[in-house]
Amino acid sequence: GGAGESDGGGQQAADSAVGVTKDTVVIGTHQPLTGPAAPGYSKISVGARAVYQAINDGGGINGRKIDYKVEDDGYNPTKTVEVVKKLVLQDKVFAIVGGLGTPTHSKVVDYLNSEGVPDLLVSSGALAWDNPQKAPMTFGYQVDYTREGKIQGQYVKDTFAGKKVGYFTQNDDVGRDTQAGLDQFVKDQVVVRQGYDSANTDVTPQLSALKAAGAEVVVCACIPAFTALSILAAAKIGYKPQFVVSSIGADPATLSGLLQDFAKRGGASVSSGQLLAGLIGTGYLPDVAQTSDPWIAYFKGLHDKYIPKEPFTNTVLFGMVQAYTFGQALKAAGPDPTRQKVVDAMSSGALKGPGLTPFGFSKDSHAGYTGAYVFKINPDVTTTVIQPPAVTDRGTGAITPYSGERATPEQVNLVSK
Amino acid sequence: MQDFFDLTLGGISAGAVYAALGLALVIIYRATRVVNFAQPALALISTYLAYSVTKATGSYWLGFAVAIVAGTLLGVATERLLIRPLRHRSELSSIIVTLGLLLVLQAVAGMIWSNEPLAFSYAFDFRGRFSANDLFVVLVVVAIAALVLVVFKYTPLGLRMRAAAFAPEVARTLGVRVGLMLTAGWGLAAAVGSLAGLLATPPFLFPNVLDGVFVYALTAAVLGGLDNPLGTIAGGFVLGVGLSYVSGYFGPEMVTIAALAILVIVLTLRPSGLFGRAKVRRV
Amino acid sequence: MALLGEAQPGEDLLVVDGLTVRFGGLTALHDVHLSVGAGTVVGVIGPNGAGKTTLFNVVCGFVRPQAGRVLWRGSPLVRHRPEHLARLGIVRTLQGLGLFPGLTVLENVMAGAGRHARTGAFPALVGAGRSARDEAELAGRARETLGELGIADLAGRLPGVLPYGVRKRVALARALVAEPDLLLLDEPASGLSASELVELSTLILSLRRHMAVVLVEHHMDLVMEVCDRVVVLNFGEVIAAGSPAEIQADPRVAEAYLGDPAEEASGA
Amino acid sequence: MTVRTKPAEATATPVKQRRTLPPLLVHALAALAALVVVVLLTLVTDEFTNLRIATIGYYLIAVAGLTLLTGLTGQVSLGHGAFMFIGAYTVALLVKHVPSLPLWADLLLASAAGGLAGLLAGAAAARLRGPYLAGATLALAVGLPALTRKFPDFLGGSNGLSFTVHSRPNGIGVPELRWQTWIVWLSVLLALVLVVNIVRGRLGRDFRAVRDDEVAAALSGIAVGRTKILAFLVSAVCGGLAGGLQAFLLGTAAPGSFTPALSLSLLAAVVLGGLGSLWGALWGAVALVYFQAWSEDLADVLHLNTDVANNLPLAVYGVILIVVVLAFPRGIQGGFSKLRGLLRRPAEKKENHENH
Amino acid sequence: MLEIENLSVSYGAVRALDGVGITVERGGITAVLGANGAGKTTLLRTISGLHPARGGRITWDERELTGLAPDRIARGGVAHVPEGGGVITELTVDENLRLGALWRRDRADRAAARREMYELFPALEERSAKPASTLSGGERQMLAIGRALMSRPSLLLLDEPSLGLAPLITARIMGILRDLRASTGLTVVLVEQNAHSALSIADRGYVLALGRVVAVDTAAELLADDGLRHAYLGF
Ligand SMILES: Nc1ncnc2c1ncn2[C@@H]1O[C@H](COP(=O)(O)OP(=O)(O)OP(=O)(O)O)[C@@H](O)[C@H]1O
Ligand SMILES: Nc1ncnc2c1ncn2[C@@H]1O[C@H](COP(=O)(O)OP(=O)(O)OP(=O)(O)O)[C@@H](O)[C@H]1O
Ligand SMILES: [Mg+2]
Ligand SMILES: [Mg+2]
Repeated sequence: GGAGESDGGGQQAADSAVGVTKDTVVIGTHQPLTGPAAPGYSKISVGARAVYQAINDGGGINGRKIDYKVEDDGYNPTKTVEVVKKLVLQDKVFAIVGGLGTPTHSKVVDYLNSEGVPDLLVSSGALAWDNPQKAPMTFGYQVDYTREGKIQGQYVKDTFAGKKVGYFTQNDDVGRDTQAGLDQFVKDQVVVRQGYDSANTDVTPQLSALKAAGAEVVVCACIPAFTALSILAAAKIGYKPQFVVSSIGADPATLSGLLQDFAKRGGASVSSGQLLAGLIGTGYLPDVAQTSDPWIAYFKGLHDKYIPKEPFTNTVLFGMVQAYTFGQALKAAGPDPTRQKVVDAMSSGALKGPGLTPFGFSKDSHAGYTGAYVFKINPDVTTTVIQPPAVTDRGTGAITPYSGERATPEQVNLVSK
Repeated sequence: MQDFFDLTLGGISAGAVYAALGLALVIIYRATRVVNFAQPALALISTYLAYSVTKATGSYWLGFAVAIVAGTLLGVATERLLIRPLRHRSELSSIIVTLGLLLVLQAVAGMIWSNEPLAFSYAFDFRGRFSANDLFVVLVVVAIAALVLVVFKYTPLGLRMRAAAFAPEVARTLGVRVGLMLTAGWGLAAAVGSLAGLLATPPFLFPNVLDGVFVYALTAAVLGGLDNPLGTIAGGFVLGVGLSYVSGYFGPEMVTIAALAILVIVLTLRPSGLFGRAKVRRV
Repeated sequence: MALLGEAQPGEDLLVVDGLTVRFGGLTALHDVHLSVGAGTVVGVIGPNGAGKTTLFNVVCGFVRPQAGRVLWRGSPLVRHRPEHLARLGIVRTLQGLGLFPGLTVLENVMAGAGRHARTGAFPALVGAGRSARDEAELAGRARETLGELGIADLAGRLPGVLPYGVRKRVALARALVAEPDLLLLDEPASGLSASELVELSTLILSLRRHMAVVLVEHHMDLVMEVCDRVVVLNFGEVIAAGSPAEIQADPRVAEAYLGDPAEEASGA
Repeated sequence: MTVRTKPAEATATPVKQRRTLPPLLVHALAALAALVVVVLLTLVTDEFTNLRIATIGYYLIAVAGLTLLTGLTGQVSLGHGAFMFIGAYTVALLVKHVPSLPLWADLLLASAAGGLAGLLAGAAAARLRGPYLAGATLALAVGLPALTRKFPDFLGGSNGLSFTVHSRPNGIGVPELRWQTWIVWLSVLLALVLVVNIVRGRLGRDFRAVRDDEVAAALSGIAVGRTKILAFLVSAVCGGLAGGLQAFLLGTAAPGSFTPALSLSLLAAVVLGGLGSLWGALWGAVALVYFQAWSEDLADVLHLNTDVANNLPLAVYGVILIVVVLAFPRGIQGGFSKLRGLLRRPAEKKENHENH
Repeated sequence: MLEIENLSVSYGAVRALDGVGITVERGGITAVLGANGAGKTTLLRTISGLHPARGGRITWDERELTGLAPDRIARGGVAHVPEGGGVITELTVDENLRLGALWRRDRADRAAARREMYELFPALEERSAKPASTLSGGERQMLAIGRALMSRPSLLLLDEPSLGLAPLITARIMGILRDLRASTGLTVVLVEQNAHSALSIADRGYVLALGRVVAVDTAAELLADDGLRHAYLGF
C-alpha cells in the first residue's frame, strides 16, 4: 500500500472493507445543502443520487447496492469535520465521494488518510488533492484551477493578442491558482486585477474598476452567481468586455436561468440570451445543451427517469458524472472490494468516461481532469466548441491538444437496464 | 474622480436598501421594544410569493402588492402567535424566538422554492449609472421614512403605539388598546420589511439572500439611533456610501470590517447612535 | 450668598461651595452653599423641582456643575464618580427605591457592604485567599443590619414581592451596612406609614452618633424633629437656612413651600 | 431600631468559628468528580459519541461565559463567536509557527487572546445597552472573521488553516478522540471552577447588581463600567478557550466556522438552558449538539423530496427553539427546578439560592 | 356608585385581598387606609383591571368591571394614578399628558383639558417639550395626576398621590379634588399611607389590614377613634 505517512492503524484500515456487506456499499459525502453556500451546489448530490439509484435499480455493482449518505455541512469547516467523523465512525462508510469545497474538505483530508478511508473525486479544483505522497487516499475530480487558467491564458493570448486584459477572481484559492495559470501567458496584457468576496454580492465597484482600467477582456474565475452578477453589473454601467469564464461558473443552463427576464421593465428588454451571447467559457465535461453527445443523451435519460422535476443543468450533470465515475471505480475493484482495491482501481488509469479530457490518475498523480476545451455561448444559449480539448500539467509544461478516445456509455455499461 | 462618483451613486442605492430594512426594524423596535431577527425571513417569504405571482401572472406589480399584503399578515400573525406570549419576558426570549422563526421560514422557503437562486427582476430598468430603478428605490425609502416619522411623532396613533411599547401596563390604564397597537406595529413593520425585501432582493432570490442586508440594516438602524426613522435613513446612506468607498478603494474583503469600524467609532462617540436621544436623566 | 451659621471649610465633612447647575435653559441650582459637620443632621427642603435631588446628584458625581465645587473633608472632589463615593464614606439612598430586583434582600444589603471587603479583585476572581471568609463576614454584617431594622426574617426573599415600606427599609439597610461617614437620604419617609415614620426618626437620631446625615424630605414633622439645621431651596437658590424653628417661622419658606398654616395642618 | 456601635469586631469573631471548606476547594472537588463522570462516560460510549461529548465540552465553556455576560450582567452579545474565532486562530497559529509550545500553553494563550479581545470589546461596549450592544456585537461577529481574507498568507484566507495537534503521549492505549475528549473536559472544568467562583462570589453579585440597576450599583460602590468590562473579559476568556479547544479537537480554524450563526446559536443555548444559570449552560450546550443531531436524524428517517429533506433539520431546529422558549420560560434548567420542586416540596425552604 | 363585593385577590399562594366589600357613592371621596402590605395597591389595581379578581364583583355605575380589560375600564371613565405615578419617562411631558385623554373623541375638549392641566401645574408647562425622565420626583407625580384628570374621569383611583409632593402641592391637589367633586361630581378612591391628610378631605374611610376591611366609618369618626388610630393607623 502507499499509505506513506499514516500510522499503523491507518494502514490496517486501508485494507479493510468497512462499509461493504454482501449486498450494500455505504458511501458518504459532505455538501452545503443549506446556508449561504447552498445556492449553486445543493443540486450536485441530487444528480449523484439519481445515478446511484439507477445503478441500484439495475442490481447494483457486483450485486451490491450503493447506500449514499449525504451530510449537510453548510460550507462550515467545523461542521465538515464533525459530519465526516460521523460518516466514518458512526455510519462506517466505505469511502467519501465528492466532498465539496476547498475550505471544508481540506480540513478532513488528513483525517481520512490517517484512517485509511478512500477520499474520492473531491468537488473542488484546488491543487491539494493531488498529493499521492501525503494523501494517498485522496483523489481530485474537476480540472484544477491552474491547469484551467493556463488553457484560458493561452487562448486569450492567441485570440485577443494585444488587447487589455482584466482579472476578476474569487478571493481564495480559486482566484490564486487560476491567476497562477493565466499569468504564464497573459501577464503583460493584464491591466487590472479585481477580486470578489462571496459574502458581498455588490460587484459594481469591481466592474467599474475593470471598466476604468480599460480592460477589453475580463477573465472571470467566478462561481455561477458571480458570473451572472458581473454580467449584470457590467450591463448596469454600460460596459461590454469579452468575458472568459472558468468552468466552475460558465454553465450556460444555470446562467440563463439566473439571467432570464432581467430589465424587461421600464421599456428595455434584455433577454438572458442577449446578455450571455458571445461569452467564452471553458469546460471538461460535455455541455448539457450538446444533446448529440452520447453521454449527454445517456444522462438526460437518467435525469428524465429519476429527477424529471429538476432542471437539467451542468451542475446536476457534474454530480451524475461524479457518481458514475465512482461506480466505475467500484466495479473495477472487483467482486470483493476493499478500500485498498478501490484506491488501486482509481490510480490504475483505466477510468475512461464522460469527460472530454482524461483523468490524471496514476500511481504518481491523483489529479482529476487534466484539461479543458473552450466554448462560446450562442444567442440561443447553446454552445459551440471553439477550441477542442487540450491537456496540460499544473506546472509550466506545455498545453497539448488531446485526442484520446472516450468510452461510450455502452462500452462502460455500468448500469444494466 | 469618475470612480468616486460611481461609487457614491452605487453606495446610495445600496444604502437605501439597508435603510428600508432598517426601518422595518425600527418600527418594530419602537412598537414593541423587540429586535426582530425574523424580519429578513418575513420579507423573504413575501418576496418569494411575489416571485410566484409574477411568474404566474406576468405582472410585476401584482406580485408586488401580494408581497406587501402577505408581509403585513405575516407580521400580524407573528406578533399574535409568537411575540404576545412573551410579553412579560426578557428581551432575550423574543430574540431567540424570532431567531427560531428566521430558521423555520428560511427552511420553508427552501422547501418550497429550493435553495437554488432564482432570477428576481428589478422594478424598473436597472441600467445606467443611477438607473430608473435606483431612483425608485431611493424615493420609496425616503418617502416611507418620512411617513413613519410623521405617524409616530405627530399622530395620536403613533403616540399610542409608543406608549404601548414603552409602558404597556400604564398605557392600558390610559385606555390604549395595547394589544392592537402592538399588532399594528408588527403589521406595519412587516409591510415595510416586505417592501425592503422586494427592493433588496434583485437580481437573485434564495433563502439566505437577505442575511447580509439584514446585518447592514441593523447596523444602519443602530448607527442612526433605533428610535429615529430619519436617523435610520441617514445611517443607511452613510453605511451604503461608506462601504462602497471601502469596497472600491480598499477591496471588498474589507467591507465587513469597515462596517464594524464605522459602528464602533460612531457608538463610541454617541452610544445611542447618530440621532439617538443623547443623555437621559437616570437619577 | 453667605449664610448665617456657615462653618469654615475644613471643619466640616462636606462643603458645597457656590454650586450652579443648568440643564439647557433651565437653572436647577444657582450658587448654592451648604456645609455639613460631623454628627449633624442637615435637612434640605423645598418645593418640587427646587433642585434637591440635583444637589445630591452633584455631590455623587452624576451631574457636573457649571460652577462651584464640592469639598469632602476639606479637599475638593474633582471629576469624582458615583462608585468612588462609597469608599470615601458617602452613601446615598435614591428617591424611589433603587433595589436590585434580581438579588435577594440579603444580597441587596451585601452589595452595599462591598466597602468592607478586604480582598482584591484577583483573589475574588479565583475565590482564593480571604475572599470566602470575607463573603461570610459581609453576610454577617448584612444580616445584622437587617436584624436591626427588624427584617432579618426576609433575608432570602426577592424585594419585588415585599410591601413598599419594607422595601424602603431594605434600601436603608443597604445604605447603613456600609457604615458611612455621611449619609444622603433622598425622601426616606415617602410611602411609610405613620408608625414607621416614628421609627425612622428614632433611627436617624441614633445615626447621628456615627455619621452626618443630609435629609431631603417633604414630611415636615420628620424634618423638624430630627434636623439640627435646615436649608431651604427654591428654584435652585437657597432662600433660607437655620434651625428648624427659625425655618418654620420664616415667612418666605411658608410662602414658597409650606403653604398657609391652615393647609399645612392637613398637608404634612 | 438602633445601630451598632462597634461594628467590625463584633462580627468578625463568630465567622471565624464556623469555618467551612473554602469554596475554591469545594468547586475543585466538584470539578474532579465531574471529570471522573466524563471519563467514565467516554469509556462506555463509542468514538463518535466521544466526539460529541467533547463538542459539548467546548460549547459548555463558551455558553457558560456567555451566560455570565448575558444572564448575569445583562449584556446581550450576539458576537460571542468572535472570541471563539480568536481562540481558534491563536491555537492554529501557535501550532503552526511555534510547534514546540506545549498544548496547555497554546490553550492558555488562546484564552488570553480571547480575553484581550474581550477587554477591548468590553471597553467599547460598556456604554452601550440593549439593541445598540446587540448590533455592535453582531457586527463584531460578522466583521472579525473577515480579517482572514485581508491577510490570506498569514491567516489562510477563506480556506483557513488546517493542522494536527499531537497531544496523546506515546504508549497510552487510548483512542485519539477519547484522549482529546479528556483534555477538552479537563480544560473546561478548570475554567468552570473559575467561572463558578465568580458567579457565586462577590463579583457575581456585582454583576447581577449592575444588570438590575446601574445607578444603585454605582452608589453601592460598584464600578459599573469596570464590572461590565470585567464580565466581557471573563466571558471572552471562556470564548477564547472554547475556540482553542475546538481548534485542538478538530484541527481546523477557518472563517466559515465562525459565522454569526454560531454566535446566535450560543445565545440560543444560553436561553434554552436557562438564563443566568450555569447548569443551564450545560443543558444549553447539550441541546446545541443534540437538538441539531436529532433534527437531522429526523429528516433522515422521513423519506422526503430533496428540497424538503435538505431544509427539514433547519426547520425542526427553529421549531425547537420557539417551542422551548415559549413553553419553558426559564429554560431547561427552569423545567428541572420546577420538577424538583414538585418532587420534594416541603423540605427546603430556607436558603433558596438560585441555582447558579 | 362603585360597589365592591366580597373581593378576593391572590398573588400565587399569597392572598392579598380577602372578602373585601367597599361602597362609594357617586361624588364621594373615600379614603382607603392601612399599613404597608395591607392590600391597598392591590385593591386599586384590581378595580382598574390590571389584576384579576379571584372572587367577588366590582361594579361601577351599574356596569360590571370584573373581567373587563384595563383599557375598556379606562374608556369607561375610570382613571388610575398608580403608585409612584407611572409616568412614561421616554415620552415628553406633553405627550404623557395628551395620552390621558386620547380615547376621548372631542378634540376641542381635549385641548381645553390640556390647557387646564397646565394652569393647574405651571411647572409642567415650562417643561412640556422635555422628556418626562428629566422631571423631578414631585413633578412626575404632578404629571401623573394631571394625566389622569385629562380624560375628565368619573371615577378617579389615586394610589398615594402625596408621595414625594411638597406640602404646598399636596394641599393644592387635595383642593383640586374637592373642587372637581363639587363641579363635576367626580368620585374618588384615595389610597393613602398618610391617613391624616387623606381623612381630612374624605367623607368616608376604610381601613384595611392583611387584606381585610377592619374598619369603615365616616372620616370624622375614624379620626376621632383613638383606639383604631393606634391599632391600624399608627398615630
Ligand atoms: N437631566 C435633566 N435634564 C433636564 N432637566 C433636569 C434634569 N435633571 C433635573 N432637571 C430639572 O431640574 C429641576 C430640579 O430637579 P430636582 O430633581 O433636583 O428637584 P427636587 O428638588 O429633587 O424635586 P422633588 O422634590 O420633586 O424631587 C427640575 O425642574 C427638573 O425638571
Ligand atoms: N407582585 C406580587 N407578588 C407577590 N406578592 C405581592 C405582589 N404584589 C403585592 N404582593 C403582596 O400583596 C400584599 C398586598 O400588597 P399591596 O401592594 O397591595 O399593599 P399596600 O397596602 O399597597 O402596601 P404599601 O402601603 O406598602 O403600598 C403584600 O403582602 C405584598 O407582599
Ligand atoms: Mg427629588
Ligand atoms: Mg401600595
